[in-house]
Amino acid sequence: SARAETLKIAVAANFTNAARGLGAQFEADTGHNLLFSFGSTGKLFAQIKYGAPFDIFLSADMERATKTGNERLGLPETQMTYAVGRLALVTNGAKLQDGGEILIRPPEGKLALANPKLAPYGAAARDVLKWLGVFEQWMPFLVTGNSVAQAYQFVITGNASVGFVALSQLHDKPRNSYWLVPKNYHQPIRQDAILLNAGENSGAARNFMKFLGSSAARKIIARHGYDFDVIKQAN
Amino acid sequence: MPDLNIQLNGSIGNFDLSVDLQLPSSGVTAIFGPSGCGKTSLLRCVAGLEKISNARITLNGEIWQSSEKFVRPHKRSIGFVFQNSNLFAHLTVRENLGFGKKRCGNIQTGPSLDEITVLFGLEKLLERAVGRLSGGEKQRVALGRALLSNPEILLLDEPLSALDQASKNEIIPYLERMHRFIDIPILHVTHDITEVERFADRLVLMDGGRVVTYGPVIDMLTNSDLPFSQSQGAASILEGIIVDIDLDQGLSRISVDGGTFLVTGQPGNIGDAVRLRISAADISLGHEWDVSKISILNGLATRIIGAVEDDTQMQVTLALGKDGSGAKLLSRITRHSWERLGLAVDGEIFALIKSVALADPSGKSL
Amino acid sequence: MPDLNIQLNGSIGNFDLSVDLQLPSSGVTAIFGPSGCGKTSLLRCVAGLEKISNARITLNGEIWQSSEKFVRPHKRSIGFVFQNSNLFAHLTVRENLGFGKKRCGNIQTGPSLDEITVLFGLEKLLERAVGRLSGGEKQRVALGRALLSNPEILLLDEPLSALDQASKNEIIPYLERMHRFIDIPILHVTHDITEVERFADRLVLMDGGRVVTYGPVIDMLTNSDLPFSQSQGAASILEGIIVDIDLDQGLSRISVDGGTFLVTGQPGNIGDAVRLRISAADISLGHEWDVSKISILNGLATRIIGAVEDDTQMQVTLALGKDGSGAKLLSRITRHSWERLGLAVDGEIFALIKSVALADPSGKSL
Amino acid sequence: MLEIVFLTLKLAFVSTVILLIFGTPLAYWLARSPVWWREIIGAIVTLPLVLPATVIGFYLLVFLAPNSPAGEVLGNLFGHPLPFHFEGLVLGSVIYSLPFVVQPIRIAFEAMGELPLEAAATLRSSPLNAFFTVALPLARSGLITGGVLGFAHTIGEFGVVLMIGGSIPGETRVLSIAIYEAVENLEWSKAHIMAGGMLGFSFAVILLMMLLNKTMDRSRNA
Amino acid sequence: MLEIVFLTLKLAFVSTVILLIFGTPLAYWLARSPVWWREIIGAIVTLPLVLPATVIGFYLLVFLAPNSPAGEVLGNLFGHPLPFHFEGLVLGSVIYSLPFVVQPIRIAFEAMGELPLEAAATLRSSPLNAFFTVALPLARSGLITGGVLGFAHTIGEFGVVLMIGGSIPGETRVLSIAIYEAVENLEWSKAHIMAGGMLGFSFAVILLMMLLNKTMDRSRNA
Ligand SMILES: Nc1ncnc2c1ncn2[C@@H]1O[C@H](COP(=O)(O)OP(=O)(O)OP(=O)(O)O)[C@@H](O)[C@H]1O
Ligand SMILES: Nc1ncnc2c1ncn2[C@@H]1O[C@H](COP(=O)(O)OP(=O)(O)OP(=O)(O)O)[C@@H](O)[C@H]1O
Ligand SMILES: [Mg+2]
Ligand SMILES: [Mg+2]
Repeated sequence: SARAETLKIAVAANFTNAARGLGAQFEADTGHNLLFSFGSTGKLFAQIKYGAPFDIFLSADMERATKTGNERLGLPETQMTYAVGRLALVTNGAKLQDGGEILIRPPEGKLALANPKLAPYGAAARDVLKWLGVFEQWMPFLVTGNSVAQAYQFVITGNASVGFVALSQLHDKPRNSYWLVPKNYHQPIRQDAILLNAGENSGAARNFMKFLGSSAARKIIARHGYDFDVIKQAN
Repeated sequence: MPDLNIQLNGSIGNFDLSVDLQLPSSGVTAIFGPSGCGKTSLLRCVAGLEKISNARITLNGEIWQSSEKFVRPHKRSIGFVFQNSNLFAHLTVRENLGFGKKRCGNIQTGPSLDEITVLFGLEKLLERAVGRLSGGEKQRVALGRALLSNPEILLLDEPLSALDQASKNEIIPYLERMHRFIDIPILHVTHDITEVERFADRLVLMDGGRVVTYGPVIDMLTNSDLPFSQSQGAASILEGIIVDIDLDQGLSRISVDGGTFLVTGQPGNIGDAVRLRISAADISLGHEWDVSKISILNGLATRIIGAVEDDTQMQVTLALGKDGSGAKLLSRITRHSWERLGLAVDGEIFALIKSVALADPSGKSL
Repeated sequence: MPDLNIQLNGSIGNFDLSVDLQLPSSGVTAIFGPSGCGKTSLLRCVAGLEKISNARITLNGEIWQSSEKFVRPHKRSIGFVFQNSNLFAHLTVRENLGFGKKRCGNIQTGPSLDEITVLFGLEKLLERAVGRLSGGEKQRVALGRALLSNPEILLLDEPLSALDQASKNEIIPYLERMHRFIDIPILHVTHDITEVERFADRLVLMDGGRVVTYGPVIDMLTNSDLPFSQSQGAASILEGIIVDIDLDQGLSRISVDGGTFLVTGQPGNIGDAVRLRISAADISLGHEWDVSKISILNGLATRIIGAVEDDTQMQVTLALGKDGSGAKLLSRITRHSWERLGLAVDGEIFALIKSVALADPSGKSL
Repeated sequence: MLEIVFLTLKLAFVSTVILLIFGTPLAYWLARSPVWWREIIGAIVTLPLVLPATVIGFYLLVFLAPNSPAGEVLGNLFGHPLPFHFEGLVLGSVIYSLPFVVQPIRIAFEAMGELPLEAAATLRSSPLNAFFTVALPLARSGLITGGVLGFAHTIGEFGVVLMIGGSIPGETRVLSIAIYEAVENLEWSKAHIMAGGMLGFSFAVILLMMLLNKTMDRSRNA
Repeated sequence: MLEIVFLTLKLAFVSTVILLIFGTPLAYWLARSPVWWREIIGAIVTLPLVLPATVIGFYLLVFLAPNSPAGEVLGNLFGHPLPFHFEGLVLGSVIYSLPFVVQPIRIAFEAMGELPLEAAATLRSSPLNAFFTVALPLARSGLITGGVLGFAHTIGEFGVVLMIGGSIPGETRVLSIAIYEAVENLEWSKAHIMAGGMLGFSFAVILLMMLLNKTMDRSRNA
């Protein structure tokens, strides 16, 4: 298809930077034009349900993408995991001696995390605390943000002493300034994409879905702090 | 045919108003009565600003209010001067004056803005914000604004109360001329009986929301049943015609029913109808009158047709002419004099009145 | 020693005010002048509501304003009646009346709320919202509120302009009594010269922001340089003492400097000082006077001490007593009579005045 | 960037104008109507405030969805569904800012009282004419304050706008969303610049309006 | 749930009271001060509006952080840092709702004019006394409207509150955050219930205040 198309893509906020990287590459490759709308996954889902003109939905989790398919808002057969998020622990300056050791110690200051109900990173962070057996101990010290972004802001502004954030937020930070939480501490944070009804007949949209699974795209995605170890390939 | 009909029966808040007036569609009707008797309420009903349920108001056959109909205020051709001026705070004096003028259609019969400006001495105030006017200045602007709106009826709620005598003396004759030329009815609320005497044709006397009585000023003032004739300020009003003017002496001769008066000044031209106001306290009674011995220029033969004893004074009603067929006069003398002079009803007596006492305070008209 | 000092030199907006007054710390000072001449501005400066840069105001030695000092309005013991009432819209009549009373300390010398309520006829209005009062009712509440605040000086800006004569006749004598008992100075702006004549001790005549002249009312009214004596309403004020009362005839004899007057009514008790107002137009002149022939009870021997020709009238100044040493009287007669009677300055003549014309319109006091 | 600024200003101006056009008669009615349910309408106008902006946005989204009755009508009227279009943003902003515009104007109308309107009526000014020539000028302070509050709130609001607009570049992505996203995305220097510019510009506009109000003031001490 | 409702009401009441306590003198000053920079303050008060709520929240977070100068002072004052505590929510709500409270009150004070205060002064009422006994009652409409707007806006606001509060159950998790969460989390029936309850309650409160205002109204036609 030679004709340049404009695609509207709804993207989970945590994937903002990676999406921009992907978009630049895709636009350069194909000449199509991408319009990203960033937002929380819940908001994006509601918008899609009530008629938002998006062609593709890059969810921050698996459920909302599945739900999109189930409710016939998108094409279930196109659902794919485009990235797996990695959780990281940061502090507001204090050195992280030995990984999650700071979590075992008696709590000091606030622990920031994303709202477990709204953001998969929040749910994962809670898993970690439970896995370490310190959830009860930290309970009174938890502050939750809307999103991982807010959790990170709590820490950066010095209001929380430690916080769970997405690795993607730290991709330009030195490796020793955070603790990358081992994958087995929490359920995998699978981020699924799905082609929406509006994009069904768009060659560019199908192209982009294909591109999302390409190794070129994966390289970019990886560079922004995401993994690929459990990829459910769409057929 | 009475052309202004006002029938009101109802209440405003918990103030009961009960009015039934038939007035001619020209001339000045003074509305007089104690504070809180309903004068303002009456005007507001006529203007349509207050809507009493049971009311009928017609002007020149046009129904303004009836059981079926209520003409809204802006559809009534009224000029209203509020008791508190009620100028538009966001407009200058000029814009306030022009507000009604602009909206009264193309009719060019009314006074011009320039005329009103000069008459009311507003030349220097035209561009002023109305918040910076003195009390009297506000009142003058409000009156000017109403006059400029070319009304079919003027409703004036104490329009001159904040004005000095000199301003009043400028404005009253103008209103008088105006209502004679344009020939519209004027309802004029005032507390000043001299304004009534000088300026009104009819008088409505109100109390407690009702009309006590109403009629021609002349009859009302001399009617011994009404408080006016009983008061120390009682006066009679005579209507006469100028029959002679002595410019040199500055005296005019005015013929009334049953006699002739010499008054100072020149109240008009020969043949003009004028009004004489004679305070009862200004009329002395005497058995003889010699104009060479005393500065009293008027000594009229009268017959005593009534006398009411009021405490230690006598309120004497006189009729001009030896036969007592002429106009009526009120005189007020002490009982002491009444007795000493041996006066009695039906007796003849000279009514002695100074010419100067007959001059109009404005010095312009009578 | 003059106890109220008002020196003002400056401007309000672009209105220039230039006043220099020394007044005693008691008695009524009437402020008189055309609309917009600065009467309200003067009162506002005294109250401290307007702050003119170059001013000095002292009351009883206390400095209210000087180049170094400015006492804020609420620290000045004033009672101010605004020209527009200016009641508190959020309070009832009772609360308005009580507002000042509450704040004037524990001094119980002033009138009580009940007293004021009765005097001003406010009994039925006490619980009313002030937005629902008539114009005159508002003015009465405002005056009552000021009187209740127990002031050291009363500043009254046309406090009676919206009131009928009957209400005025109730209120003025009260103010008169009050200022005599409490002995505070009153500055009273009015356009009504009869109010001045009845009620004021001193008169300040203003025009264009300046004091034209000021002085005792009696002198001012008869001063032939001032407009009062020239006007048709000119009058003289005489001060006298009641020397005899004839209850039966209802006449009182009042002795003034150079003569005695018979007046109707009982203005007070024997020995009381009273004031007589005699309108110039009410004084006739005659070469003879026979009380048995005419109802004029007062014929006083006088000497003509001045005469001003005013158009076709003569403004004659008389002095009581054959030698012309007594109190002064103004008479206004036609030039015609002046000539016919062959009058001239320094001649002797009877001044003829009806007793009834000498009665006070209020019927209460002179 | 320029596009975003332009869109933002367009939204703010259009919304403010619409708010004033609809809010002023509503305020006038609220200030003067004698009907008993007047205060109920007054309370309803204020009510959108108590819901979080995104929630309002969500309900608007539901209400205006293409397959809803209202959505169908409005969609036909405008030729496209309102959500995710500029017109939808305007609608959302107007509903959410309405109380801030209506209430100050209402107070100004109430403070004015009946008297000026009575004077106008006696001078042959119809109620409509008096509304424009007397009531509006006398309520100027309220109108300007209402306009300023509506303008500022529309500029700053992002919850409703984000929900109903979807942050589509060039169509519904306004400055407040851009700043929000920049902050969320940790692009703080970008956020500072945008916030600073917005503050500076708005400050100038607001100050200008308020000074304008004062210089037009004739009625002090009236 | 009850805890959340209670916290929300506490926040709304406390904020409204504080807004009225600080906003009223500020409005009085803005309405009457003769200084030239008065309008600048007026504009600054309005300015927080033009920033998205979360952005305001973010800047407040920076400003109040325990290691910032202001944060240190306030932290010592209250015994703990303000963010993530109830007091922080109050501060954020107050700053963000201030213009809605100040402006209606200011208009009411301006409409009142100088005359009633002059009358009060001639009756020995000091400026402070006149403020309480004359100015406040006469500006009642403005105060109630300001209070209602402040109350409603505090209840509905969640951007600032979420940012500075951290949604801690029992401490800073208010109803608006809960509704927002429910909507985002697709728990729509839960959202409907909460939103409905909030609307109903607020409607009652607002209507009550407005009816109260009218029944206290003596000054119509004054
Ligand atoms: N704030 C102001 N700025 C400019 N001029 C003013 C201001 N206030 C009053 N004036 C003017 O000052 C003059 C004096 O006003 P003032 O109110 O003192 O008059 P007044 O003697 O009380 O008149 P009236 O008898 O009509 O009440 C008037 O011409 C008025 O227009
Ligand atoms: N809205 C209202 N509700 C109840 N009573 C009212 C209302 N308006 C006026 N009144 C009362 O009605 C009576 C008549 O008022 P109105 O203003 O007509 O008197 P007025 O004759 O003009 O008196 P004034 O000479 O003092 O102006 C007064 O006693 C007043 O208190
Ligand atoms: Mg009246
Ligand atoms: Mg004045």
